[in-house]
Amino acid sequence: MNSILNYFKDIHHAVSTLWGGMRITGKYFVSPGEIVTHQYPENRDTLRMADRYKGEIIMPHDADNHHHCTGCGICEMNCPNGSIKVLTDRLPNAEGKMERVLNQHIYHLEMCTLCGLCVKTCPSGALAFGQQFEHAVFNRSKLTKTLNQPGSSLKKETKG
Amino acid sequence: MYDFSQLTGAIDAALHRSMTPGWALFTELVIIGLVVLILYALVGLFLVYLERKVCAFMQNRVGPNRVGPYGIIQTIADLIKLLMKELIPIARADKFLFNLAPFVVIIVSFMALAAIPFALGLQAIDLNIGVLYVTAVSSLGVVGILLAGWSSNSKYALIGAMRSGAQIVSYELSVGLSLLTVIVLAGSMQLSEIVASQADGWWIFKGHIPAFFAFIIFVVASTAEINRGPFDLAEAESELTAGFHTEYSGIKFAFFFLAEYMNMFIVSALGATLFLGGWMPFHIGHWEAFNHIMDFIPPLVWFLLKTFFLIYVIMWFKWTFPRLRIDQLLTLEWKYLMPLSLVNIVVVAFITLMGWHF
Amino acid sequence: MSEAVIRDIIVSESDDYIINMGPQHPSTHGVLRLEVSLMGETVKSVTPHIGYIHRGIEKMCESDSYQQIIHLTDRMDYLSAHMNNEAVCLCVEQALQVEVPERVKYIRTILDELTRLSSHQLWWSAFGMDLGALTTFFYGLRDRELILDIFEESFGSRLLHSFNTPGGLMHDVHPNFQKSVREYLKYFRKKLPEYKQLLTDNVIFRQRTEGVGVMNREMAISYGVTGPSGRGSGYSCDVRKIAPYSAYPLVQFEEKLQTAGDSYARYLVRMDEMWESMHIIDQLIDNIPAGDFTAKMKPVLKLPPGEYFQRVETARGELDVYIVSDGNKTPYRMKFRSPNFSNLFVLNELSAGGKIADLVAISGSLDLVIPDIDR
Amino acid sequence: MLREALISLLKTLFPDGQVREETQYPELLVPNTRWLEVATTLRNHEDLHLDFLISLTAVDYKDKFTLVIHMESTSFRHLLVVKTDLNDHENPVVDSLSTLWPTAGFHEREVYDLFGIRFSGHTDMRRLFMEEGYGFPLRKDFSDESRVLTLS
Repeated sequence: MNSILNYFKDIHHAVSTLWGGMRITGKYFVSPGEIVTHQYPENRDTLRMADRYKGEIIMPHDADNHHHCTGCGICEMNCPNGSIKVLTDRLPNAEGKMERVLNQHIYHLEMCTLCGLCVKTCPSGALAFGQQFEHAVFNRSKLTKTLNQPGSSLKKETKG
Repeated sequence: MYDFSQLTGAIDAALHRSMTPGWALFTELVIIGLVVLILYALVGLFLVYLERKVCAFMQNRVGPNRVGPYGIIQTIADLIKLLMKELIPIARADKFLFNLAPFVVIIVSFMALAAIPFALGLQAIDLNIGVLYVTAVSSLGVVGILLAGWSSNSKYALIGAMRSGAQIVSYELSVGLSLLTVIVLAGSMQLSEIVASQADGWWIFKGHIPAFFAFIIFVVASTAEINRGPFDLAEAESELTAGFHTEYSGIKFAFFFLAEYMNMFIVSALGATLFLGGWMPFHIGHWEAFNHIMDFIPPLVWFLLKTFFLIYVIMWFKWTFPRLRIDQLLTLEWKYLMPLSLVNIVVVAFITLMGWHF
Repeated sequence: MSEAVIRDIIVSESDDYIINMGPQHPSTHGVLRLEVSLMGETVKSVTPHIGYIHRGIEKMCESDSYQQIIHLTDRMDYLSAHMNNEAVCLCVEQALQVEVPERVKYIRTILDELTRLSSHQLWWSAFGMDLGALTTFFYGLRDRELILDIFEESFGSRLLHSFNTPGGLMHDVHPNFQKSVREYLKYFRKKLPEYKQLLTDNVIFRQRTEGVGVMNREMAISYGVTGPSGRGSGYSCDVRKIAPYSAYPLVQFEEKLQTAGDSYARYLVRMDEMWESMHIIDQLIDNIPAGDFTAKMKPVLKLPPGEYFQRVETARGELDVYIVSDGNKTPYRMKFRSPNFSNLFVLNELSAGGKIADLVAISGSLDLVIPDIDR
Repeated sequence: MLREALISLLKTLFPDGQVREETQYPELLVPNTRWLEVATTLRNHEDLHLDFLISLTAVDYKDKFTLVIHMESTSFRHLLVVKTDLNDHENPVVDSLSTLWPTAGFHEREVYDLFGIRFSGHTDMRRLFMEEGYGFPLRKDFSDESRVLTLS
């Protein structure tokens, strides 16, 4: 007799657990407040990424087109993927002494894994993380960027 | 209550006046064919859209909302996409059977749609063996699936087809037996007769306990028969990528896709007609005022309300439960649903004999 | 390559009914090819073919400095990226006898547990989806998304944040890190019981997983199956208990064990571990000591010649880092004992004789991450 | 089992092996001819009971290979490192431990694939990642044609 009893008992148990699961999906069906979808292309102007977001490496320039990169190449040595190439040339500075000046700071975004070693090890803090994340391009050459803007120069530290 | 047979009678009389009886019959058949075709496309596309919206709301998503207002035209866009897709010929596949399979599946669900009573007199064909006709036709669907599985020369498809063959054949029993309960109660297999007999109350209430059990068994077994919900083993994407319609592309895949949704509509329409009183409004005993208000809602709307409620329940199953394994699925049928429906038949026969139903 | 070689790779010489699950397959969570030989529905044998995502991490480590290796170990088991990095950092710090500030230990342990929580959430959603409950995927990832927002707020990237560096952390956590973690714990404590109601108690799910892929304790030990998969068969292998590191000695938590050894037991271990992780974070989040976030380290690290070994508990088992150093700035040989490598090869033993659906349930319950297997 | 007791037991059991204590975990260096025999006693000895093979790997010291095993006992919780030197650098062969630990079989297949060390008595001595005929990548003298990686 008890085999028939627990035959119906496990039917009852089965139906109650199934109903428990259906209650959850039913609850979410009637609660649109829980919808988490972001309408991405439409909310583009209101979308603000976290301020520490690592989108790409940039070289911040101040108002009068100065940057902090002295062309030392420490970032190039520290980069595990070889995605930074610093081109420098020797030019006489104000006092006539030959000095190393940054020509081009080439950054290959397609090889960079955003590990952050270049930003951390740069002695003069010239590199920073940009928040731009839309990097899709149609040919790869566009991914090779020159970080220092044309006509920019090293920001002279005013001594004393 | 508007009787559609006046409208159909008027059309019939007009046709007979204007042309010879042979031609009149021919044009009538063409009209009915067109109407059912349009109904087929409309309901199919709407169901696909409804499923994606219901599933999205259950998963905290919004669902299609880009193509047209609230994404209504999304399914039409999908259909056009599928139409434009290239039909990839499968190497060493049995060409004739491979192309025949989708048509078998579509035609079967088309034929079953003809016998459903949408409203008083609005029925393509009112056979006096209506229920037998529908179950017989819908069991042909498994032939199309087996054909598709075998002829696409892919291991996944074959396994998927074998699974769904075993599944549909074994669940025919419980569906048939649960429909039998209402036939015993109503005394006739003619669908319009069954709906007429529910004028004073739906069978699920009048038949009290056995009808309620039969209704539950019917819903579970018919979900299994249309390969949906926790029983979608035929196209279990996590095991067999896409089961029997893996190799199909373009419009042939669209046929399978649409046929699955139409089967869902037919099964819930059948359930609504037999258990929930088809297009009969919801009356409670002698509350004249309440019943009078209920009559304001036209019978066609009543029918669609009940059918879409059942469709919602079937979708609710699919998006909540994990999938059953093939042997558990068959044990559920042979060890649980079959005995219950047999006992149910005996109980309902006894009750109708003694006249204890309302 | 000669015809025979190709033949040997693709189909071994047997007339069984062989289907290939993978390398591109919804339920293998990555590029793993399972060559399944079937007899009707039942599985006769499963031969995993790996190597599709072999990047040669151990070879690359031999030409990278110790700070540069961190961005490689991130990409091994990407779901427990933080624990992989921590293993390398602890090994280097132990070799240089560097004492890491208390604040770093606390933050590292909190991040360990947050990563374990997010990894278990993704496992739960993918496991539900494999068995057919597609809605679990969205619930699991909805809650996991909030953890990734916490990571993004503090470290800038969601999953592979290379935040650890030998000697401490790359930079300090965001000021409202503690506040967002507390809020998240309050939110997720309400959602976890729903997971239980939706899947754990579900009778179809229990039928699909109970008694499927039974692994007893001896088989777990001899196959080296560690982590929640091993603990499902009663083998207590939690490195946080055996060899505690970072702030684990200061925390009270139990090691969740089950004895049945089937897929359902492995499932229950991971569900309990989610509660344990939240319990651990509770004990740590309120009293993170102040202090700087890294010890004083020279820019170029040269490990004294010798061999160093560090054991860490990732979300999937025991990850060990074995460094052989000959004194210059790159390691001479670096070996990672990855948990998934041993967990994978027990698959054949467990799924022989079962159905195809069981194979999917078992590989889901073993929670395999394929880049960790190939390295 | 305490470290000193373990070390003294090892010395008594394996007189011809050298035991080093100054390292992080006790190390045992055994001649490669008695490799399988030593491993069997380590696994089945009731005081040692080293039944959990953590990892089996090899290190290429340019003139010789060293096979390194880390083993732990699940009952006594002590960890032991066992090493052996294979002086034949061209095609080194050593006994396989897959009969003692099934997991050793797969570690050995990986070591064979990356180092070229063959294991006699192994049931399925096939490479794990690459096909036959490809070089052995983790050897120090391995040079890949595509020159992606130049060893410093």
